[in-house]
Amino acid sequence: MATTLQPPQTDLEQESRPHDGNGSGGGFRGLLPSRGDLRAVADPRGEPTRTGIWVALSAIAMTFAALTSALYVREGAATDWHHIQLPNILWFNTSALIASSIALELARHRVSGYMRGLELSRSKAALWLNATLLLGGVFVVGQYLAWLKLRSQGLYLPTNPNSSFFYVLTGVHAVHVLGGLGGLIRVMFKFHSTRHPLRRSTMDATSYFWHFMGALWMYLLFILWLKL
Amino acid sequence: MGGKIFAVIVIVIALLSAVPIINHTFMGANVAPPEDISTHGASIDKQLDETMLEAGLSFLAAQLVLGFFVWQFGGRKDGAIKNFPGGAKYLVIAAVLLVGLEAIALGAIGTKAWATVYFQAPGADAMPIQVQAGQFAFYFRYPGPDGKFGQLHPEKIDEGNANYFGLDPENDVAARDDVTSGELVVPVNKEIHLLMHAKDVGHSFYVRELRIQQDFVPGLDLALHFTATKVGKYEIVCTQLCGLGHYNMKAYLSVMTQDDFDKWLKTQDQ
Amino acid sequence: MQASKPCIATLIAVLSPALLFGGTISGKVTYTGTPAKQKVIDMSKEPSCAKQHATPVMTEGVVTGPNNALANVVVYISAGGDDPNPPAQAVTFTQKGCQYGPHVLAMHTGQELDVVNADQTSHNIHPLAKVNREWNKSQPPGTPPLKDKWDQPEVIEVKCNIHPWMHGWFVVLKTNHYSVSGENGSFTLPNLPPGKYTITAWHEPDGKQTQDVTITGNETKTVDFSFALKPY
Amino acid sequence: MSEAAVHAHQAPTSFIRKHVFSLDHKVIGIQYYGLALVAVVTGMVLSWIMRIHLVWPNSPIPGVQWLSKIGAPGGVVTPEYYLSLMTMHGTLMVFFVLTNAPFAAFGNYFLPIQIGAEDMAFPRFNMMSFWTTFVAFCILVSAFFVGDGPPLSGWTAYAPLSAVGADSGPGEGVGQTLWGLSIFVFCIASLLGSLNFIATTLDLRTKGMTLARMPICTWAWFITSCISLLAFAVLMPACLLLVLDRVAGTSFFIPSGLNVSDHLQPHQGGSPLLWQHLFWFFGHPEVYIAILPAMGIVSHILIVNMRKPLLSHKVVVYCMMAIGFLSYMVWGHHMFLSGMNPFSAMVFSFPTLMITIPATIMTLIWLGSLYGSKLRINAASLFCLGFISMFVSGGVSGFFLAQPSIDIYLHATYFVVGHFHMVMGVAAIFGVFAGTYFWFPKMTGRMMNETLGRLHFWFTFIGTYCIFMPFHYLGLAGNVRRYSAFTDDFLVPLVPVHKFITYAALFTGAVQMIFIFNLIYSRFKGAKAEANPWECTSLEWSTPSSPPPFDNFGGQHPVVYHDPYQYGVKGSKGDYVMQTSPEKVAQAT
Repeated sequence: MATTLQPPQTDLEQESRPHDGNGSGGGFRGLLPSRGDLRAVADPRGEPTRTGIWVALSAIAMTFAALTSALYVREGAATDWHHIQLPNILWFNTSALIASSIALELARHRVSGYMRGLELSRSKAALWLNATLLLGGVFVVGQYLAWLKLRSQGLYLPTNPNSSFFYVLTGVHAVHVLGGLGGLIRVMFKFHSTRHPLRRSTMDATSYFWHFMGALWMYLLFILWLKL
Repeated sequence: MGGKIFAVIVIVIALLSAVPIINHTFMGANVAPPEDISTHGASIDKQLDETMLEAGLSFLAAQLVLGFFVWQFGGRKDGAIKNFPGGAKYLVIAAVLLVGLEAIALGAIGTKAWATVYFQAPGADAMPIQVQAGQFAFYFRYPGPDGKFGQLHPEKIDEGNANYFGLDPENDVAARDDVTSGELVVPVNKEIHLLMHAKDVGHSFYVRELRIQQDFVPGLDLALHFTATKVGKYEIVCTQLCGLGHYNMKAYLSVMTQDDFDKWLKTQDQ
Repeated sequence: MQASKPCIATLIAVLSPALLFGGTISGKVTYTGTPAKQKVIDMSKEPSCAKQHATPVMTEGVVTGPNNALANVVVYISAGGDDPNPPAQAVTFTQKGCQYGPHVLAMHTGQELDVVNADQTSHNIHPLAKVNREWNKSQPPGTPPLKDKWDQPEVIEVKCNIHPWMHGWFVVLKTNHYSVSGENGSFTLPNLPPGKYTITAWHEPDGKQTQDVTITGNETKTVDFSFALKPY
Repeated sequence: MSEAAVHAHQAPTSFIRKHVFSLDHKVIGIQYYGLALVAVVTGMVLSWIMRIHLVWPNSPIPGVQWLSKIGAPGGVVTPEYYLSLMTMHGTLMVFFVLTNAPFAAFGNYFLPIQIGAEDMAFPRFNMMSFWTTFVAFCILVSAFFVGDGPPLSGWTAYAPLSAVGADSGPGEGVGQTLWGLSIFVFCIASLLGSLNFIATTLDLRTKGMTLARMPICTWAWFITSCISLLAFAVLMPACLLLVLDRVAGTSFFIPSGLNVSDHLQPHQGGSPLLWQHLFWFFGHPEVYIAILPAMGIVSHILIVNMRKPLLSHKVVVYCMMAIGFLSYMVWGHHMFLSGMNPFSAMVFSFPTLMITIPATIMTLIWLGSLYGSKLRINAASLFCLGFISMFVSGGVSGFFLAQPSIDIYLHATYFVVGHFHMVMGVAAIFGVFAGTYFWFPKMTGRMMNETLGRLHFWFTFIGTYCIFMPFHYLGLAGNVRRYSAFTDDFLVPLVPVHKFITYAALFTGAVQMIFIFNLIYSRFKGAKAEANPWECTSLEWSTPSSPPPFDNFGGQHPVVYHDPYQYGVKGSKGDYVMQTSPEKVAQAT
């Protein structure tokens, strides 16, 4: 346990030891599972990953806010704003992404249950994680198909501002989704590993990110439908 | 010791810097803003002088106080720590009141000066002249006898044959009598309505004596209006980085009497 | 007279026994119709150049001489007279008084090109090549000549970004048999070995005419070209 | 991420993991410092070439032809190469010096220690952010060696000049694309860094280290990271769009019908103002990303050397917050003359003038705190005083530029150049110097040479004033910036002033060698430093050794009992009480 560096001088009147102090003490101790039993793992207070994910999401939100304002300004300046027909597959992709979010929530429920010891087998949780991963993959592939559809209509990146913004917005979003998939794979790996225990915060952070990607996609879809 | 040296240096620097700036007469007239030859410039100059006074005083005050305190307390070993009388509270109040009021005042007066330039529409009898900025020269166009400007065709621009604007006299009658010049010639005391067009990249139109500066934005044709009140030859320079010849991008503004102007316009071949 | 230098170059370059008693093609380039009115160039932005010119400088889009002579026309052998090797010595392109000398400069592919800045101001040489590699270099006063060469035959428009009115042409050819018509519109292509030739006359920006000529032995053929010009 | 940390608290053994791809925030901080040092020397040499060229435009500068054959034939710098040098100078200085040195370098090293943490929250991200920055640096510098050389569109890269490609001039080809990529990568790095700073400050504070008990510089780094998180998140997509316009033929920033040196551009409908808005939305906060950490460092060091706390710790922190907040509402004051709706000029002018209020409050508090202090004069404190002087000088000129009406005359003149060099450049660099002299003993265990340090200060202080004060006179005369030669009639009489500036610049640059020598010399031969040479109370001086051990506190957790600045109080060790000391303090500040 933490100790002070200067041994308290007895001849001086002493402050009482602070009980507040919202820090974890910057310590990463006591996180390694005892005998590889994941149930022994507990997060300290103020787990950085929890904060970090919200900070990261705010930055991503800012990026897309910038792109949106760019869209509006560009449209204001435009004499060449031709509306484009959104590929229908986008609706399918959307449903896939929503489904994946739901699956992830179920997975998170199972995982936490397993870690709290309420549930003994990993398999159900793992199943839902796999489902999430699969649906996420379906979304990315679907987006790719949507791009192919546009290309087949002769709408390339430089064709007109609408197609430009379509590719840019969906592209940047897709990159983030791929990042989310990476996070999911990492979670599954840790869930099965004993050397690298899966921690609540990691599980939560990954799922917040994933849900945010879903919400962000809804927003983008609305913008695309409204503007392009 | 070091503290005293610092104090002296700061105070000397402050005086050396401030005096010439406050009355802008460093190295003769070269460094002062040149005489204003526009109808709106006076308000800008007034604004500049007021700001100069307030900024100069606060600059001096701060530097001198800094020097004085460092002289006083630098390297002090003995004696007790004293706190500034009144502590932070009064300083904050002072800063908010003084600077706040100063800022608001300047902002308010400045609005007037700004408004004289930008919020008045040009008069109906203002003389339209088009200026095109391109890498790396200004060219000016007068509508000619028919009072109509010819259409611009970027693809027809042929600088080697002095078709700087991309006119199409073959098919466009209005373009045939347009007068193109490399020099902005205007009659004195006549309001000029300057239509600004950028040929390639961003440029800017700056005449010190006119107290006028305005960017050219490609794809967005802006307009300016001014009245020159003094006959003479002045320099127009580009102040928006536009490429390798930026330093050399300039033209002359000649302000003439109405008669001279009419003569000049006749001599221009069309 | 602007064309004389390349002609001498040609002579030296293609000196070989066969040509000592070769044929010659000469003629005159004229125009019909009204040539475009040339405009006065306003150099006020570059005083150091402006003060070099006593009389106002005119654009050189169409330069004509007495009785409809048309200058700055490049007449060259476009078929039958290709030379594999460029002449040894370089052609020079001079910037003086913010003008190019010569206005039209013909040269052989791979021939050394010297660009000289004789002014007190920085110039910027920007050949708008499409087949060859386009380049854009500045040349401060007093710096050594820029050296370059062109690999592919092409008509290249040359401009100076710093002084937009400056305008010239590089005509890069596969042959050493070329001549640029002077004020009097005349040109000569000497030392032609016997054979069938296609003669092409080019006038800026894109006027082109060709005629076929057959040279048998040591004779002189006359070929005239006439360009129809429009006022606009 | 956190698992990395699980393993991070065992010190690495291999050289690579220790010194190159280290997860240790202290090593990473020093790496950032080294990168900034390389960048600042490069940028300084570039400015030398520019200054010499400006006053002797047509005379060869020895050695420059070696830098670029086309750019400087025979050593005579061509107009476009002058602009290339200027662009690289600006980009290097703003991004790789002013953003890295005061924020990333010192922040990385001292923020975790000052809050009693073992390391950053995400050590792996931390390492990534440095090496990404390094990649960005390499991409940028590579522009010197490809195609026609570096871009010439300035560090603001205004479209369409920066967007239409090689037609708009040499360097606008590959060079400009590399610039865009470099800045894009730099944004990613800064985002990772800021994320780390924020999470660390919020979550890794040790027992008793409440937000109110954080030292001012920790606050400054924290606020700065919040600013840069949002700022770079906007610049990143902007760079993406710019690069797409260049390489993919899109038209985000390029309008229709542009004829650039006889090439009709195949773009249509884009908006050049869009780039300016996106860029300056980042660009103005960037100014505070550079200056806020310096303010924090200076306040911290000043307090230590005054042996008394500031008149108000809280007010200073609030002022920094206010500045950070306002910095997002003023970007338009860079665009008064850019053809925005003239009404918006006033909308932007007002908050700009308002920013002077917190700035003035801070200045007054620094000055007021000097009163009645026992100011110790040493290299560190001298640079702090120099900072205040510079900050005032550069600040008041902001008063002029904040007003659109005066901006009509002064916009894009040397007045602006003088303004931002003083308030953003020199002031921030002074903060870095102060921090270096102050923290060197902690970072290396040795003291820097005091005599050389003072010499360095006197020369630098006088020199920088000689360089940048005259800029204001030139600006008042309407001397336009970014000119590679002064051919205009009204500029010719100003050349003597430029000569004076050039001499001053050469001198000031040369004396920086004293500093670099001092760094190297003291690193190996400097006097051994005691545990707490400045008698400073904050946590970085409670570490068991200098430099601190891998986990900063030797496997223990410090516990904080006090506000950071307990000076001028009766303590067991003289006139101060360590934050970690449990003894009771009579009057708390």
